[in-house]
Amino acid sequence: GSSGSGDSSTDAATGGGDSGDLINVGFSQVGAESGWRAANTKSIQDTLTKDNGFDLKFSDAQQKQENQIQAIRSYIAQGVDYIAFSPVVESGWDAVLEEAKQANIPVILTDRAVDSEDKSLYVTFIGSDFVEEGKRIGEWVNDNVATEPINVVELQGTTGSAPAIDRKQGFEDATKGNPNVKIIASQTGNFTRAEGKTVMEGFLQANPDIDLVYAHNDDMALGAIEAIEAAGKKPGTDIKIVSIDGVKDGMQALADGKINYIVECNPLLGPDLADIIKTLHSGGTVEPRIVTHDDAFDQAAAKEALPTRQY
Amino acid sequence: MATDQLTPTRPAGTATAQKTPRWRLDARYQPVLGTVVVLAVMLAVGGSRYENFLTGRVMANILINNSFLVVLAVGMTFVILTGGIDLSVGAVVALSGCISAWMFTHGWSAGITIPVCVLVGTLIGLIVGVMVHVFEIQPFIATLAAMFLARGLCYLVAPESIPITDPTIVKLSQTRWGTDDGLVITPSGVIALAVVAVAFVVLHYTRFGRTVYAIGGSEQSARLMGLPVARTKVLVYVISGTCAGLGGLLFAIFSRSGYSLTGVGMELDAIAAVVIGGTLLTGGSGFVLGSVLGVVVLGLIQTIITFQGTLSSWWTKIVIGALLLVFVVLQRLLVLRRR
Amino acid sequence: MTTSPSAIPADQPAQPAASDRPPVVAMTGITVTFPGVKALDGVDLRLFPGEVHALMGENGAGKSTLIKALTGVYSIDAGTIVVDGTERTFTGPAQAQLAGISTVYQEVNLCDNLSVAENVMLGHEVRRAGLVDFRATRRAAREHLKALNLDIDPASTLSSHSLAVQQLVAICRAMVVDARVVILDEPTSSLDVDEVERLFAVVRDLRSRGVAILFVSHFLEQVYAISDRMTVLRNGTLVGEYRTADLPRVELVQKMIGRSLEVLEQLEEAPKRVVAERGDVQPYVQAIGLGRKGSIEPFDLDVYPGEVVGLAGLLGSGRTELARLLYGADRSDVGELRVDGQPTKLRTPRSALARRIVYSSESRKTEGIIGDLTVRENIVLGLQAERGWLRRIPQRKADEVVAQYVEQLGIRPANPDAIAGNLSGGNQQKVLLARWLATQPKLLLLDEPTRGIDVGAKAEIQRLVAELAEQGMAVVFISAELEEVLRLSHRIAVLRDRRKIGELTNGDDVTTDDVVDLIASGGQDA
Amino acid sequence: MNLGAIARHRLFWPLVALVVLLVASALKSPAFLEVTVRDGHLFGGPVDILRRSSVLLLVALGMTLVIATRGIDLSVGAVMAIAGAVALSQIAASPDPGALSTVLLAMLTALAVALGIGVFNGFLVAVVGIQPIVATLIFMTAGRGIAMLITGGQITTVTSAPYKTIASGYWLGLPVAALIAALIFGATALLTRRTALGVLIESVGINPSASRLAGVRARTIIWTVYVICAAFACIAGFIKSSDIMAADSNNAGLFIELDAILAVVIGGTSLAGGKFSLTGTLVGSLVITTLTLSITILGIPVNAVSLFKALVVIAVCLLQSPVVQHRMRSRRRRAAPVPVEVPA
Ligand SMILES: Nc1ncnc2c1ncn2[C@@H]1O[C@H](COP(=O)(O)OP(=O)(O)OP(=O)(O)O)[C@@H](O)[C@H]1O
Ligand SMILES: Nc1ncnc2c1ncn2[C@@H]1O[C@H](COP(=O)(O)OP(=O)(O)OP(=O)(O)O)[C@@H](O)[C@H]1O
Ligand SMILES: [Mg+2]
Ligand SMILES: [Mg+2]
Repeated sequence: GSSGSGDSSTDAATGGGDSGDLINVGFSQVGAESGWRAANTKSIQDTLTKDNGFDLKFSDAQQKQENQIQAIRSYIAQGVDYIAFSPVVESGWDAVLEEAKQANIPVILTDRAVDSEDKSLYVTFIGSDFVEEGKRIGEWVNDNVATEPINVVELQGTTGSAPAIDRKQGFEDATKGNPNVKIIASQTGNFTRAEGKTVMEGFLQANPDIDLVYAHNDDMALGAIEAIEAAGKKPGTDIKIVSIDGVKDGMQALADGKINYIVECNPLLGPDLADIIKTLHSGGTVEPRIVTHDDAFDQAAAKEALPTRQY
Repeated sequence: MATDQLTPTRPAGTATAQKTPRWRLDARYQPVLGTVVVLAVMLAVGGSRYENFLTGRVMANILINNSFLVVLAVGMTFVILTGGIDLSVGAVVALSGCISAWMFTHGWSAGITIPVCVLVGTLIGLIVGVMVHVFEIQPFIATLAAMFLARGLCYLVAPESIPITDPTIVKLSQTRWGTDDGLVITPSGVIALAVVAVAFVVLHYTRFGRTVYAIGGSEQSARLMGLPVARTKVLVYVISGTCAGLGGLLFAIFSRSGYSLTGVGMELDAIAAVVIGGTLLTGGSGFVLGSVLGVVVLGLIQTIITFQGTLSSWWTKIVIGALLLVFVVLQRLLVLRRR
Repeated sequence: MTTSPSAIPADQPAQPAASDRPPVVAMTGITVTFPGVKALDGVDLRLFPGEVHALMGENGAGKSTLIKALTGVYSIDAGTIVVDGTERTFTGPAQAQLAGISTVYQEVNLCDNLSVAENVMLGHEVRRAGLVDFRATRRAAREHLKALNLDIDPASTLSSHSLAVQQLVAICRAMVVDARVVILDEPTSSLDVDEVERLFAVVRDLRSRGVAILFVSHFLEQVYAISDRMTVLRNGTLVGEYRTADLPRVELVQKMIGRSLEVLEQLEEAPKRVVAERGDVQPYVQAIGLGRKGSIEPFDLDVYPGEVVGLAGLLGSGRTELARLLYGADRSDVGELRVDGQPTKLRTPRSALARRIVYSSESRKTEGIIGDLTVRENIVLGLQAERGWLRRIPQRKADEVVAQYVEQLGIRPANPDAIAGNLSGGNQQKVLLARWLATQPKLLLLDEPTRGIDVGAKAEIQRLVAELAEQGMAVVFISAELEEVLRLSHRIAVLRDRRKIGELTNGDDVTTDDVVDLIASGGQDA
Repeated sequence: MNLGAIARHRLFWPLVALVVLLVASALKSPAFLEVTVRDGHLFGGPVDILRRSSVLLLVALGMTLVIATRGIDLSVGAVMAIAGAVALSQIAASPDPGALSTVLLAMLTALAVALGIGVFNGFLVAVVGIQPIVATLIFMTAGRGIAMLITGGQITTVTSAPYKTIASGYWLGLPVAALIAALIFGATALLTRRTALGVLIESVGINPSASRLAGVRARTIIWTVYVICAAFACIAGFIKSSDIMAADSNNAGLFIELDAILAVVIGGTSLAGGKFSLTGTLVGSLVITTLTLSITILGIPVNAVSLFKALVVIAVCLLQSPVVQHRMRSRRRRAAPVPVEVPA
């Protein structure tokens, strides 16, 4: 792991106030629950370096909102210049964000949104649009697969999480008007490979004629591939697979023809975040919502893109 | 023999036990003392390593950020003192939060919502108590089932996170009393401290409290001694459930939202706090104030990690584990040495 | 047979016959069954105000079960319980207590994590404004303890006291409530003469105040000294109800055991042991200045093969501690121990076991019986521990060993698959004894092996110890009954205040008084 | 044996739950209970259950022994993650991931690491005297961090035919994973019941101080069970990672300790220590695995999954409870009086 603590020579004792002309940034990450998240963390840690003029304080909330709130409070107490974080949940940030506002520390949201009414609590939100991702998948399915009636099974993300809700929503919005698309089963695979496989095995036992799998992320799609192969069918051919994320293993499977279509959800937010902070620091303004550029790949595009992918 | 003068002389035929010298600390307080000592060491180390560490604001934040955990740990102390365990508290926190958020969005007033979400915890505690006492299901399993149950109800009530905009809750979450340099206390903190105070009195100065300890010492003896074992056993789960309901309310105030996935693993934090505070999981020995210290220790570990600020996700986990290890081993060694 | 008759003067019955008043408790046709055992079958019991009633029977006869059926610990399958003229079924001890029935159960049932004061007063604490007033509670506890002449710090933790003290505390607890019925299930099993005397003073006082007392003991001496009437049980059935004065001992024993036995004579007329010519045999175990800080001061002790060494002393004099050092259950911090001439460090019971030293603990509930295992598993446990886990004792060998000791010690029920924790107290003791005898030890440390054992079995165990010594085993024998120690031992080591103060060589001219004198003088002039 | 005695058996209700779940699944999806031969091996719902329960069974077996000594091991999930992480990163780094020797070496390394963790846990519990929940909580937290450290926070994916065999292979038409679990189940049963280990574990669990005085090496035994538990969790970790051919340090074995404890208790082993039943644990594992599988087959709505699980668990526990058992027995007795047996 190159993104460990070892290579960052930050002297913790100089945490407060101004240390030279470095910009103090406190970043609170959700956790490290997936490969996507690891890439996201790495991108941020690799960009906000001393060489680039940042002094990054990073903390991992272990998927707990209370830890994140605590970390943000601690950043306020330490007096950082900027706070950035990927909220675990959408709701419940008003109180701590108000504190940050009172302390005059600008807050930047990455990857996930908050649902505060008061938009002045944060400067900007940079990240993908989950509903849009689901929609793009749905549209591709409409155009490429659902030209005849198909049975779709859905592998949902963690119950109640924003990406799971939005990606389901987007897909349903896009395929609502298409009578050929029939979602015959939908279960949570918790965004993990193992559960993706388990649930897919169950689907295969219960339904003999599945045509398409819609997985909310690549990991569950990869798990589903294992299950389909174990049942003696060919993923990508007998049963088509579409998913979201575009992590390396997913792209590889796409290139190998086991997945049919992937909408990317770009984890490399580091450079964008650095740009925003630099802009703000020099007195500029930024848009309140910055949607990252997400590609979409079919099998041919994946073969082309694979050699140059960073993650 | 030279030792003669040291041996107390007593008339033959009197059964005496050796009296412990006054200056010796009662053995029961030793684990708590261990916690205090190691806590002081951690503060000293943290203060020397990090700037702004030993400030009022940071210390106040520990209570502000953990007021719900204090309440959970207090409830858990009751259960653990009887030799039981309550795994459902994390899920009950989520359920209570979800229900309060749901009620607020459906136009209920705070005057009704707040009691309801505390009572939800009471009700779950009562169900657990009945399962444990009447049906003799082991606490671990009864509370595990209650945990699934509460979590399942969460998904039904609030499949996605719901913000709370009720003015009372907003007010509660924004109020700060204290000095300008950050040494402040929130209403939640006051509630948590009040719960601690009440629990302290109940455990140490009421018959119910003493029965809790007696059951932890030996349930069979307590029953043969004619103590109200049944009532007490059900009550401790009701108390723990109520504390969890209240904890859920405090968490709702803390985060101003209800979300079905909050509090995953929070029961382990509560248990860890209680045990670090010197309470034996076998029951019968421990103090509610120790549990509060346990929460402070966990909060301090988190604080140290954020102050370090350079730990990657995995080093965070490893460091938490290592600090926990250092803590329990040191505490244990202190206790052993004093014996 | 235990204490000299002069120690406890026989009473005049307080009331001529109690039957002119209605019984405060009348149990009729009580039947209690456990899976596989009919513990009680149609038993009657009547308790009158102002009488001491003895409940008699062998180990496992059903005495404790009858008591627990009365106080609602066990539910009864048939029969009626009438208290004060109304039929009652208690659902638990709490209810029985409310109805004025105060009970000391057989095994000490207290909470050893709490203080002495709390154990005495739990549920009856002195309260002010609804809150417990600890100072007043401790004061009240001290008063109650004083009634039994127990001068211990009420604030001390119960577990820091020896079993005997705990037993007294349990009795104290029963005296706290204003009870009309007091039940004492073997309260004297670990008490010495003085404690028993004090207890009896309290019992007599209660009787004079019209309280009915149910008393269980295997010491016939005590039973005859204190009781007015008695009910005898055998194998869960009622033998009869008698006036104590009408029933001579021999007849009582016969009624309990069901056949006439010479046990009494055997117990009373056993010849004194004398030290045989040792020749140049070396002691099997030799302690030289062995001691442990805070537990027992350095002592010297030799135990020769074929010899029984008795340990005499009052409660808490350190006999148990001494034995534990010899077994390695506690580690010594000074002195030397030689086993068979070899200097040895005993770090764990296992290392003692490897040198064929075994120790049967005085508290069988916490340190002896493995409650949920069967009788068979309990008996072979010692053997198995010695062989290690890998080489399991073959089923057939285990069965043989178990059958032999079940027969020899008269363990009842004679079912190797019975759960040991369900056995009656006395039978559990026999199982423990069997465990140690099965390992064929060279040194047997017996701490109160006859506690709670009925007359027949006690005679049997004493005979066994004597026989084992004759066959060359070294035995250290601890008992609260001086008579018993005197009868069995070749030599007697006397302890006081956790210090060995002297040693007596047994002989025809040695009496219990000599030992008592030695203890009283503190060894100064011995 | 008569019907009443069967109904009174402590595994009766768990078995009923198992059958009910299977029948419900079969009603919903009639093909579920069909076992067919496909590609030369058995295929179908029951085979799937066997294969899938292997992971839980292995973890629960170790947990049974730990629980029998009055302990508990929360670190099993983390050990699974570490096992997968060590084995797969070693295989991934080797020049020849497909070679049997590479795979074996990688597995041995992982096993050694797992044993180390077991020794550590056992040391904390048996020697230092820390309460098991807290002692193992340390590795529950730190272990996952270590696993992520090994994989650099990524999910390590490999292609290695021998390794894939562990979870997906078949031997004699049966899933290899199930065979491994069966083998270890048998070995554990032999180890505990043919030697005296089982009885000694029980005696330590029932009364530690009495056991010590009886000469039993209580400390060594407690230490040993934690090592065994870690070793079994490690093998479970192999199966889990082989199942997806990836080491997912974050999610491998997440919350499996709770399922394992549940399986042990449903199987009739008390958390208070003492008597344990390996067969019970087997049944418990099957019930829980079937429960998870049937959720998908029955098409339980996503939001109700937790509730469904809770209701099944509560139902089984209530039916198993002594009170309900007693009630039912006396009801039955009253309904049909049993004739008094006359000794011949
Ligand atoms: N909980 C139980 N389960 C099964 N059998 C039991 C139980 N309690 C007692 N027994 C059995 O009931 C019988 C009577 O036991 P009890 O304890 O009443 O004897 P006791 O007369 O008090 O003997 P002792 O003098 O040894 O104390 C014994 O055979 C015992 O094994
Ligand atoms: N765990 C302990 N902690 C502190 N003191 C103890 C402990 N166990 C025993 N004692 C004390 O040590 C002294 C010696 O007790 P011990 O049990 O050896 O006496 P004993 O001669 O065997 O008497 P008994 O007839 O009561 O068995 C007693 O005063 C007792 O209160
Ligand atoms: Mg008895
Ligand atoms: Mg003693």
